[in-house]
Amino acid sequence: MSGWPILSTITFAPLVGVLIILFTRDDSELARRNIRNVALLVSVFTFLLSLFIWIGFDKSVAGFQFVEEAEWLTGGIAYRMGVDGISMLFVILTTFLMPICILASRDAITVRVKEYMIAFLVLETLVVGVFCALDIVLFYLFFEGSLIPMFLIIGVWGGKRRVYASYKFFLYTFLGSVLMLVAIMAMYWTAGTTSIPELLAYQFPASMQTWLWIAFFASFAVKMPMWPVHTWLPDAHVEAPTAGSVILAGILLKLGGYGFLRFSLPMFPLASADFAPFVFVLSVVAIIYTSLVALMQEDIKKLIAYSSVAHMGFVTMGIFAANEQGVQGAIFQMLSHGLISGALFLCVGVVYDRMHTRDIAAYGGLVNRMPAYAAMMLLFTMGNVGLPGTSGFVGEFMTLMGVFRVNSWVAIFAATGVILSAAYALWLFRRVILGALDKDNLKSILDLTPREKALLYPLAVLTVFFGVYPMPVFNVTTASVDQLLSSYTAAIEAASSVASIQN
Amino acid sequence: MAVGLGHYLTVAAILFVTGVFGIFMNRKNIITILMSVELILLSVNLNLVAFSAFLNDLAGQVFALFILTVAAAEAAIGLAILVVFFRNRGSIAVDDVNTMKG
Amino acid sequence: MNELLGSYLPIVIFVGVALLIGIALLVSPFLLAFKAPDDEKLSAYECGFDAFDDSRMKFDVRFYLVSILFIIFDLEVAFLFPWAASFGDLGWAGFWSMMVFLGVLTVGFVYEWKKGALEWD
Amino acid sequence: MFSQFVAQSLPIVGPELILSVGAMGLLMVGTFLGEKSARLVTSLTVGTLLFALVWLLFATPTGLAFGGSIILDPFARFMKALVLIGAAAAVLMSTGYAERERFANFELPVLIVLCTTGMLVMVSAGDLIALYMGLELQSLAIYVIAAIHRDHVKSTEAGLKYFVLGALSSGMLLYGASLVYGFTGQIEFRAIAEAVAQDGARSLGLIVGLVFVLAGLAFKISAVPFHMWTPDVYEGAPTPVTALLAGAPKVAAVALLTRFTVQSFGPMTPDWQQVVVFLSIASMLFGSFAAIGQRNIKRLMAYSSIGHMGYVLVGLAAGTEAGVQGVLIYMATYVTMTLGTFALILAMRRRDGMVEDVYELAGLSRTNPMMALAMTVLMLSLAGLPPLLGFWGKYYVFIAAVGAGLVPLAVIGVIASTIGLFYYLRIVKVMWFDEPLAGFEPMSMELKLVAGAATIFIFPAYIVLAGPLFAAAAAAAHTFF
Amino acid sequence: MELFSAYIWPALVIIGQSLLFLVVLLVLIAYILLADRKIWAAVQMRRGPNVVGPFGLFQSFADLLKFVLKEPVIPASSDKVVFLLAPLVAVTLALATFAVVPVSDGWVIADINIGILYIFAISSLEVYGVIMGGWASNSKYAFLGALRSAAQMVSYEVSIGFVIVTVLLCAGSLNLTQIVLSQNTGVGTMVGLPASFLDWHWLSLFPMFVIFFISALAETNRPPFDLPEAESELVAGFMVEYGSTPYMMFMLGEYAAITLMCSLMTILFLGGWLPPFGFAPFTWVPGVIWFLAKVALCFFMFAMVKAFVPRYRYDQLMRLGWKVFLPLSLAMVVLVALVLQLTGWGDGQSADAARQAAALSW
Repeated sequence: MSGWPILSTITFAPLVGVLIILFTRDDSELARRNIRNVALLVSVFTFLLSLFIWIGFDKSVAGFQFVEEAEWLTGGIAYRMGVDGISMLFVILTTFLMPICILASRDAITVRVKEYMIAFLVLETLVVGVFCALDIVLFYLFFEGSLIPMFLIIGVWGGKRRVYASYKFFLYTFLGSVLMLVAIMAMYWTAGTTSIPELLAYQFPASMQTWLWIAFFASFAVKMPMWPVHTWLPDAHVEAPTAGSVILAGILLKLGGYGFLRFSLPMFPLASADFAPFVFVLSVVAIIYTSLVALMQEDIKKLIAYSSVAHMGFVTMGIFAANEQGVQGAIFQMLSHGLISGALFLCVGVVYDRMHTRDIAAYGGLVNRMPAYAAMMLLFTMGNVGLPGTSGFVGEFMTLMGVFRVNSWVAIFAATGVILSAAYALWLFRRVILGALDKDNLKSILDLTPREKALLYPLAVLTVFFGVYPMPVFNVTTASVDQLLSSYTAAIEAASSVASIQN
Repeated sequence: MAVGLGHYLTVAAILFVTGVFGIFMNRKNIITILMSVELILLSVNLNLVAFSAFLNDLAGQVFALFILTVAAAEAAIGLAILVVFFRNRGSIAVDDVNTMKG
Repeated sequence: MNELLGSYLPIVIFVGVALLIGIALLVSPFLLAFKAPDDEKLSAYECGFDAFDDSRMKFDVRFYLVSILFIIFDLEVAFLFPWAASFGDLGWAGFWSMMVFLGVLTVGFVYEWKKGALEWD
Repeated sequence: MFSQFVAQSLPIVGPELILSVGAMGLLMVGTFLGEKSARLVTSLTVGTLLFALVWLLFATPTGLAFGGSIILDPFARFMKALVLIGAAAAVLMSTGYAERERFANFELPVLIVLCTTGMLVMVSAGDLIALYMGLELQSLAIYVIAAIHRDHVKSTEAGLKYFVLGALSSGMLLYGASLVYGFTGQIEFRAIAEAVAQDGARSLGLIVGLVFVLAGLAFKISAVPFHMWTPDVYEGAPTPVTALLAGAPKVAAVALLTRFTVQSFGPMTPDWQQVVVFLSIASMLFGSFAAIGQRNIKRLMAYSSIGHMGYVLVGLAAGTEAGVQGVLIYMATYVTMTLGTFALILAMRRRDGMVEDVYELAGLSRTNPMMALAMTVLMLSLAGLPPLLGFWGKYYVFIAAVGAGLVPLAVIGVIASTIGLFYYLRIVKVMWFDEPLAGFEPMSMELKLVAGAATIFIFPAYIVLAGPLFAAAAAAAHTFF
Repeated sequence: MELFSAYIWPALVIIGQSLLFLVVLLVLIAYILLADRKIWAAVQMRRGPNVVGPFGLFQSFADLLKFVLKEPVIPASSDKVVFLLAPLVAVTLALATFAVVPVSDGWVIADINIGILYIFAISSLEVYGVIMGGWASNSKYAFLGALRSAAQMVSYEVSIGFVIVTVLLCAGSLNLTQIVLSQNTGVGTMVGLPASFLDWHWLSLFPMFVIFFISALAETNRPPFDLPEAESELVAGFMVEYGSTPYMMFMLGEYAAITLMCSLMTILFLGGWLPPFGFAPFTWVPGVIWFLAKVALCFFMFAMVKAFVPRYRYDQLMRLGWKVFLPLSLAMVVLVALVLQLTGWGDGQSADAARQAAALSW
């Protein structure tokens, strides 16, 4: 494994598909089918490749593995790639969700298939790149680059207010992250490097950490999204095509959480400790407020979007709890949310493809005509609520535990969010699936097609599997998280001992 | 009263300011603007020659010669463009140089 | 500095005297001449008709062209003067420098000629 | 002795000689072959410019010529290469345009060569006289070029406006130069630097002179508040001319500004830094806000270029080696993007003529996907979005500013670029989200060449090529330090 | 007392000199005018002015008196200040050029070292008098006449400039006295003859002499190039609205310019005050006599041309200036420089030039 640059291969494998598609004509139905098949094959191939990382991954090593390095640009910017326990699973989550997205778009997207597939494959490259990048500038490159294909996906194939939504999405996230760029530059001048491993080892002065933390926070908080800068998310979700929503909720939101774990916590430990209460407040507000807002929604997608914001509140809370349970739980919560919310958006896509509406009021009693669909919907709703036995439970429970050790009040308020989420999720389920099938146009609705089953069943299996047996995840993450936390505590203690000496 | 460097510079500055005002305050005729430009260049030459004399250094005068040449070429080109503009627009009033806005 | 100004002083005085003579000539008829004012005398000469419009009318663009060409060539001459005066000291480098300069101007001249800028038809 | 002096100097000005002799030769070819020779002269012009480029890169020694009036150092070589590329591409793009718009004349390429000669002198200027001569050779040619469409009221008006304001700026620059000369007693940049390094020399007069020179140069790069001419000239001038205006002259002026500030006023960095910072902030913000309402794409590009010059000045304001490096890299990226964009703007023609409204691009991704893709890449790169080439220009200027302690400037810069993003995105939006209009006429070969090369360089070719390019920029920036 | 000896007395001397010079000059011009009319008449087998004084010798003074007593008319539509300023400018500038003309060795008001440049500059300004007069009159004929006149004057000024450059190349100085003295040696002495009229530049630069002569005719609006005031087309050109002494001043200016051109020809090509043969008895005659004789000779040629040659058309005039004289004189500059460089004449003058350079670097 040592000689083969597997991370680069995985990152850029989708671009091969892009090249093939770029030179294919899409003027006939047959050609379009070819394009879809090429995209699917390439993404499946990428997923299979990525499994090799998991196989080859050494769980006992805390640092980066599969490291690749090549000189690139002046100013010390190099092409550095590598994964550790934190990022590795996100890579696999990405490559796993991507074929699902492409498959989900098979019938939903009929115009400009070529561009659509190109956009998705490019997006995959960029997102995998974000998780693999070991140079902070390279990271930024991929991080911001992922906006472009998403902008087009929402804007070209989205709903009625797609232009508004795509602009909002783009400008919000871009504005959030430009300050991060300035912070990166300041870090370069202070530490003299852009390499992430070296930056992780570098101790930034306390006063500087505050500013850097704020700059990075601005970027990741928008991306997460945290309250009150979450407003772009519901719009983007509602207007995006199904697969776009899946990717957005499943992967792009995780970029923010990943950023907190990769940069904010280990690089600016003092500032993180200082700002932790602030983050807790925002997280709790997000959990409670957005759950309440979700209760009010008339649009299925919007409801799920708000629930995503709430769930991300758990993640930020867990991360800044900065203890074993909190961080592990946050990572797990992100992965599980990637599966569950992705699956929920797919479920919405299923009925939307049939009825072309997302109004909750337009549905009801679907269980009568669509038993398989109702079962899936039930499973994922339960996962979303965090019912024990689903992966959602593990994440939420662990983050709450972690936070409880730091601040019990926060945990208590956050726990009310769990109850609220149960309320809106179950209410949604009741209104859409249960009850009598009394709407005329629903009477002829068909149950899941084999393709849709192929999409949802793997997700369901994984949801349950990780809910019952989360150890494969924790095995991978433990070493890296431990190292992260130990250096974090060391930094805090060092700072406080300096402070006590001065006193 | 001896005429010193300061006097030359003051005269040059006055000429310069007059030229600049001639360009900005003038609302009538573009020819006036061309003349103002020449006035500015003149003030520069005055500066250069005065400095050159007081520094006992020839470079300033050489510079002034170059400026004279270029000023002539500039006037020629300016007039040429003005003539072409006049043929298209039928006017050389400053207020008529306004087909593009925004 | 003063020597230099000194050699120009006579010129100033000379021009002053010439100016005085001119003014004397200009003023004398206003003082001496017999006058018989008449409105018709004050009208512009126009072959017996009243003037139709402003006399400062549009005129041929070639006059502009001539003036522009003149500016260019007159400057060329201005550069030739010092060169010619110090020709003996410059050697071949000085000679060729000016030849290049003249060559450039000749190119421009040929262009003008060929473009018909020198035609009065 | 004098001959020897000349003999040593001539190789250093090789590219300038090639261009000036070439210009005269081409003029004669055109004159004797008549109006029909336009196409031939254009091709030969491109050849001449490229020959000069090759000569510059491989056969021109570094050093001082004519007693320090002309300097060829790595910095000059880098900038000159950009100038030549910009000019050659602009001439190439004018080929088909001139024929279709029926104003084919051989003077345009010849004037462009003359103008380019002026730019090369500007880049290499080592004293105030060379600075002025280069600047004027460039400007005088470009005034005429802007008005080259003689029967077109907009073109002549553009030329006139450019001329009037340009002459004013030359005057201000000269006035400043005369003060700099007077208060340092030197006209050569290196000698000025030595004089300035002594504290006694920093009189008020010197600072006034410096500010005037900066103002004059700011005009040439169209930095706010000396930008008034830019939108009108961009709009009024024929499009290939605008393509020229937007590229090479800016490079030359930026090079001159950099050399003047960093080389001759390096010891006085804090004095001019404030001015440059002000120009920079004003340009960035104005460029971003004013472009939002524009419908005419050439006007839009004018505001865009104003904004870009603001970013370049961010690098200059740093006044450090990293800053100069940023300036160089920014100019390289800027020229590439501008040329590519104008190649596409030139391709915006329907059967009944050229169109310039942004909304004429509606639905381009349906009617001409490749053109839309190229335009998207270019617009996003102009906006400075990673991972496109345009991002790196901004990255290097901002990092220089941060390194020099100008963090607020960098912050304003990134915020301005976010605002700017809005109008670039609008073009992308129009092309991708809106309903298609009638398609454009097929692109001609030369436009495809320029647009394609620029786009491919912006992404993805730069990934490989940028390493050596940026290293060259770093080496060039090292010249002054 | 010191003030008097150091400032006032020299000033008075200069004023006296200037007055003397100008009065002599004006009288000279009066007789040149007369000579012009007489020669023209003689060619046409007429007698010319012959009433006032013996052989009409006082005719010009009578004319002066007449002009002074005429009623001055300023057209109602004219720009009055400029209208009156124009003749003043014309006459003052025309006279002012003479400040540097050496009529004999040392007989010069101001022996400045850039004399020829001064003359070239001031005579360039003369076109302003014409333009101002034509513009201020606010009459079509005057306006067109002024334009034509200006275009013509500037066209030929270029050729004159080149001609002067060739002379400067040979003389190596801008000082008019030096230019004259440089004609002590030349073609004649090179082949071994004693100093004579063969040394003067007219021989070595004969083509330039011809060009200068013809250009001088055009420059001064003399026939056959008198189109600007062509009586049959433009009545009297830019002077149509003028009467009384303003009109006379234009005429005076014109004749002063003619005299200047003759003087220049004398200085540049005919050896100035140098005698035609550098030995007795010619050297006994004062230089100023030779100078005046040469000027008279030149003017005689002017007058004869006026009498003989039919008027040019305007396009012919411009073509002659731009397409014949300009390239010809330009080529001659190159040729002369090349010959000088090859024969080493340039080196021979380097001492001279070095002195000049020293004088310049004040």
